Amino acid sequence: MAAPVYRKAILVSRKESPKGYMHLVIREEQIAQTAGPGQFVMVRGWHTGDPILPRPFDIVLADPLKGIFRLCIKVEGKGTRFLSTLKKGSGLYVTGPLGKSITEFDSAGTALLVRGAGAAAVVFLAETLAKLKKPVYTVLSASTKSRLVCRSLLEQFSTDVFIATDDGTEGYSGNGTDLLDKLIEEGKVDTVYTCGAHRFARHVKALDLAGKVRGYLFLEGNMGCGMGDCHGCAVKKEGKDGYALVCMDGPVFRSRDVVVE
Amino acid sequence: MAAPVYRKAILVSRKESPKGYMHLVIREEQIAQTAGPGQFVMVRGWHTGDPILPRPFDIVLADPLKGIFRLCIKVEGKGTRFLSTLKKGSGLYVTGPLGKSITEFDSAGTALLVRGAGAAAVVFLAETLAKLKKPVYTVLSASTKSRLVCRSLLEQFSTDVFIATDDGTEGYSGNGTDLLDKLIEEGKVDTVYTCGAHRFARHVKALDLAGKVRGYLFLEGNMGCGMGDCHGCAVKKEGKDGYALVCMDGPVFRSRDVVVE
Amino acid sequence: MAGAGIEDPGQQVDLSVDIAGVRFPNPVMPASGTYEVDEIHDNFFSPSELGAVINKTIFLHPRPGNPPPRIWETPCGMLNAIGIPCDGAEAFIRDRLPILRRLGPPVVVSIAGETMDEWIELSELIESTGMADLLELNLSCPNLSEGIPWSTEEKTLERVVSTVVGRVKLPVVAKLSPVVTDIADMARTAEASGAAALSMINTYKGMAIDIKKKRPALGNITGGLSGPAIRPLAVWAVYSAYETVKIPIIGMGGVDGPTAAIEFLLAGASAVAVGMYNFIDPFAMKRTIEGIRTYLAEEGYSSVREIIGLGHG
Amino acid sequence: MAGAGIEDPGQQVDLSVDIAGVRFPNPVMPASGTYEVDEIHDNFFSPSELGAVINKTIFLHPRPGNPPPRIWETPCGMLNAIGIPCDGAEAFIRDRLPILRRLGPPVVVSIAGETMDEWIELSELIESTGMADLLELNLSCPNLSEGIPWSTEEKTLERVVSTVVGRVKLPVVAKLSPVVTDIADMARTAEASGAAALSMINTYKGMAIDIKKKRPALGNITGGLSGPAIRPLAVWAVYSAYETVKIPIIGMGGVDGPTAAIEFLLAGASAVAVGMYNFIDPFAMKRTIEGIRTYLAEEGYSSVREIIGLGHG
Ligand SMILES: Cc1cc2nc3c(=O)[nH]c(=O)nc-3n(C[C@H](O)[C@H](O)[C@H](O)COP(=O)(O)OP(=O)(O)OC[C@H]3O[C@@H](n4cnc5c(N)ncnc54)[C@H](O)[C@@H]3O)c2cc1C
Ligand SMILES: Cc1cc2nc3c(=O)[nH]c(=O)nc-3n(C[C@H](O)[C@H](O)[C@H](O)COP(=O)(O)OP(=O)(O)OC[C@H]3O[C@@H](n4cnc5c(N)ncnc54)[C@H](O)[C@@H]3O)c2cc1C
Ligand SMILES: Cc1cc2nc3c(=O)[nH]c(=O)nc-3n(C[C@H](O)[C@H](O)[C@H](O)COP(=O)(O)O)c2cc1C
Ligand SMILES: Cc1cc2nc3c(=O)[nH]c(=O)nc-3n(C[C@H](O)[C@H](O)[C@H](O)COP(=O)(O)O)c2cc1C
Ligand code: FES
Ligand code: FES
Repeated sequence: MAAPVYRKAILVSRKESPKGYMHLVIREEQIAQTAGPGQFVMVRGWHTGDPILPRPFDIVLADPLKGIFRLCIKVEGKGTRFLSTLKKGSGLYVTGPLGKSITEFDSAGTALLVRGAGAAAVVFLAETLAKLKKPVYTVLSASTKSRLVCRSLLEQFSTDVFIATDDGTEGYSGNGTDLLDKLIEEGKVDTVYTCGAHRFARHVKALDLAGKVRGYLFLEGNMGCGMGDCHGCAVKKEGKDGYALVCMDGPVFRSRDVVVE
Repeated sequence: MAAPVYRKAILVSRKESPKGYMHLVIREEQIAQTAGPGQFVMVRGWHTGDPILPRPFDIVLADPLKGIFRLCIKVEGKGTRFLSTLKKGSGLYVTGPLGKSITEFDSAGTALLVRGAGAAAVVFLAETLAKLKKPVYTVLSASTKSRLVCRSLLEQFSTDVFIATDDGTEGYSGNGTDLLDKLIEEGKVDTVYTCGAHRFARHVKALDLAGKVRGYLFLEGNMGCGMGDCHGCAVKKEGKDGYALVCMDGPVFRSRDVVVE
Repeated sequence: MAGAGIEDPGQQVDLSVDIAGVRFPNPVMPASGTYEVDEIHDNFFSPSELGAVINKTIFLHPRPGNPPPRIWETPCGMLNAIGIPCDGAEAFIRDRLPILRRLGPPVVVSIAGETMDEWIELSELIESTGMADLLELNLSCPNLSEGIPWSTEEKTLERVVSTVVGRVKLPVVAKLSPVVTDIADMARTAEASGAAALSMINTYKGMAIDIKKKRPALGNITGGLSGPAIRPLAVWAVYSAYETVKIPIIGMGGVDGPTAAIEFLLAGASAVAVGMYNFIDPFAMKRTIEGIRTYLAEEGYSSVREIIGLGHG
Repeated sequence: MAGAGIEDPGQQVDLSVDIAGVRFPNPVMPASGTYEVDEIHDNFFSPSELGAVINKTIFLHPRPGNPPPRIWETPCGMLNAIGIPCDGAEAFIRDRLPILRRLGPPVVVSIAGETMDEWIELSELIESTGMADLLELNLSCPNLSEGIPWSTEEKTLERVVSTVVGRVKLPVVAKLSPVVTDIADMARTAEASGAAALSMINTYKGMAIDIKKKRPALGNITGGLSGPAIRPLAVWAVYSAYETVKIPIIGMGGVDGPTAAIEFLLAGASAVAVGMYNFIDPFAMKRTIEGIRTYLAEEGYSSVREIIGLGHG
């Protein structure tokens, strides 16, 4: 894997969709050319101050030819609020690509169980699987139809997308895990990636432990550096007395290897 | 005098002239309508961070009808650097008008001895004197011709402008104080305002103490609040064991009342 | 909202707190030395809306304060070496205290002595005016030539507090210095010495060097660091003292709005004071009061007292 | 510039400094626990360009570190409660130390003990490898469950430092905690106990409360505050120690580039360490070295040693 670079990059476009989620397209050739699915960048649009630390975001897609990559940022606190107001043409500091790229694509069928900002994390993987002509089934859920994240991108790369909404405004009215269970029952998937919601992580880990699927989690954690310097992004290892680092050992972990709260 | 307001105001135009000096025109009606010569504003274009404190700048001119006022900012450290990069239409926080407005205009002839950012401080006074049809002679100096600050504004309002440059590229080749001395000798001025350069302040104070003119100084000082809360902007009073506050008792002081280093 | 006929739940929230038997209508006040009550502030908000008012610390006798530069900006904070200039107690009682008294909110009078005799004389003098509700002892200014603050050494702290407490009926608030190994020890000492409440924290001793002049940036060489920069240290000071003492705590150090204020309340402060942020945003205290109200309403609390110390679990 | 045939005056400047008899090619190094030497950092700059290298503090035995969340951002700073996870001395000596040794710059090995016996055993073990130039005693981590840091109590400090100094020939660097009333006293104690140099400062004890969860933000409740926020306190620590001791000081706390580094040098530090800013700008140390060079050239100095302590006048 290529070592990350630290660069002042340019914001080439920005678009809000759905409300509260900002899609940023950033020009930085080396990151665009070396990034793989599962990797992230640390981004900073500010100098010494408050906020001060860079923030981690998954690489949604990278275009090595155009030298650009895309992020999808849920506006949460001050860092993401700041990034969401940056104008086209602004400079911002990026370090990346960081974390381990996903390199095993030998599954017969892969399911992606996502919701909210978690959807951003799996788009690159869906694209990679599609390129390899591997079946990929996405279970995308949200509170309501208008809150679905990265929907069109996931539809573009998935064999099939199943929608679940809490209020039934589209697709299945209920929990995305029900749709996942059905896919597994139907024998379509042997591998599941999930992220964000703890509920999903617990469900997938249970399936993994039961031997029904190979489960993988995109984990988060408060990050200082994104590259192993600070030991801030610890996640408890299953069974053992110790921690793994999300930025170095992940951000994607086999679900049975880590403790899920 | 009207109590100051604290507002989020809009930057309506910006222009660099000469290099390193940024002229900002800001829309804030109440400040524009109540400001007088000698007053200043505290300006902040940032949130909690570094920089954190607002910065003081003299009001160069105020247009009560259009509801705008102008600043001329010498780019020095991080605060002024930040302000100088603000784009037209940006919001910035202003508190003002602050400090005591000059209210005595009974002099037979007034001289303004200025250089660098100091020139910004006296434009409003020159305009006021011009409106009152009082003679005002400006001695404007700089290292070289292209470094003269607020020249056209001062020419507009002054009875006469005398230029001095250190390198002789325009006007008198030498110290502005020589031109001031000549004006006094010729009996044209009985009152002098100066600012910025300590050399000027010392010269004017000596003239004041010698009874040759009424001398006034536009003083500066590290300011926290600009309105008497912090007691940060102290300047030593002449003769007495104590300090005056630049923001409350000034920023314009009779030269013989304060200690000049 | 109210105009549209919709009820604002925030208006139902009880913001009042009790500090040593004195009722503050809300838990937000200025920190001593950072806010003046005068006409300059007329266009901002009325000081009568504050939880309490306080003067800049006074001494018995007039003092000029320190030579400039007196302040210096630092990352997310500032150093000050004002040195507490004042016109003396007499002028304060004549010219300033009546103005504070007439406003409405409780009046905290901040005092400091250069000697033990001065502490006593000044305390009794303030009490005799009948215009103070609480007496705050500034035991912690790092900018005095008199040497180390009164609250960095347990025996000295005990001596000042118990002496003053023995002389006046006014509830005494001990304002503590954070420049110690464990401020909870000092909090305990102050309580044991009879303090009715604590103010914490005063500024940290620090300095900056102007790299152009190659000299200390402040006229006094060192100054006191305040602002958001020190907030994590101030929150810990309050949190650890809350675990140790029973008397109420007025928390301060980097309060720049409601979020920071709520952090202090959750840590155990019964009220908060806003210091340097008054210089940056003249509405900071007003904004803090309104923001606390909104937070409480949104989180379903009916009184601010419900969240005091809640962060201890 | 050099390419254009124009001489760069910065290249003439001597950046080397002497720390306890060890020559640092320049005065900039990482702060322990904030920079790893590995392939991830390959595209930034080579660690061989640093003034010295240092490991994250190791203990004799493996330790897991603290439960997450381990870090929390604060205004111009961060809290960390990492808790010094480590694989133990054996793994360090086998896997990491040889990598540091091969780089070129002097190697500072940072150690900590849970007991006096561990301090001794670990010191002797490190010395026996022959791969360390300086031994830094981390006497000041605020995140250890073992209780208060070793350097907040004079007698304890004296005991650890003099014991280790008595056992090894390596020059010993005492890394001090700022959580004391007067760090200059601690500096003097460390010097008198035989320390050959000082590292100051480690982090301040602090905390934050997550107002949504209404719980301490860190898994460990408290953490250590570092970053530009504490720089004025760190500069004062170095300045006051410099007036007291003769041994060299490695200054740290909020160095984010050359300006801050120069402040420390003027205050009396012979070298500076960059901590959390490595997380924010992976080129921070490189930028600091180059910026010091430029400053010295512009100000007309031929050696960085000319400005050490110059701020004292
Ligand atoms: C590997 C990784 C990939 C991520 N990818 C994405 C993505 O593609 N899209 C997206 O919207 N979000 C993503 N996140 C979460 C995102 O980093 C946080 O939402 C963001 O840091 C919050 O910043 P803030 O300033 O808005 O929030 P604040 O709450 O103001 O942040 C305050 C502090 O808490 C930390 N913090 C708060 N929440 C989180 C969190 N959930 N994770 C890590 N640190 C946090 C911040 O680092 C900061 O130090 C990712 C996180 C990680 C670890
Ligand atoms: C009443 C008054 C009116 C002024 N009017 C003007 C004007 O019209 N045009 C103009 O260009 N400048 C003016 N100045 C000076 C201007 O305020 C400073 O140049 C500016 O604050 C520097 O900010 P900075 O962030 O760029 O510098 P930095 O050096 O980064 O500032 C760091 C800190 O030092 C303080 N500081 C540094 N230099 C000064 C200074 N000279 N005066 C006060 N504080 C300082 C700042 O407040 C800040 O806290 C005025 C100052 C005062 C007091
Ligand atoms: C300019 C300035 C002057 C101060 N003067 C006093 C004072 O006279 N008496 C006092 O007890 N505290 C004084 N303080 C300390 C504050 O009351 C407060 O304890 C400290 O600044 C922390 O709060 P902050 O971070 O909100 O500023 C002063 C602080 C500043 C910044
Ligand atoms: C994430 C983190 C981990 C740290 N770990 C150690 C450590 O293991 N040993 C140590 O002596 N200091 C440790 N420190 C303290 C730093 O070495 C340094 O003393 C302190 O952070 C001040 O410098 P800074 O403000 O530049 O970060 C750590 C600091 C941080 C932020
Ligand atoms: S974020 Fe610093 S080690 Fe993972
Ligand atoms: S700037 Fe605060 S009192 Fe003058």
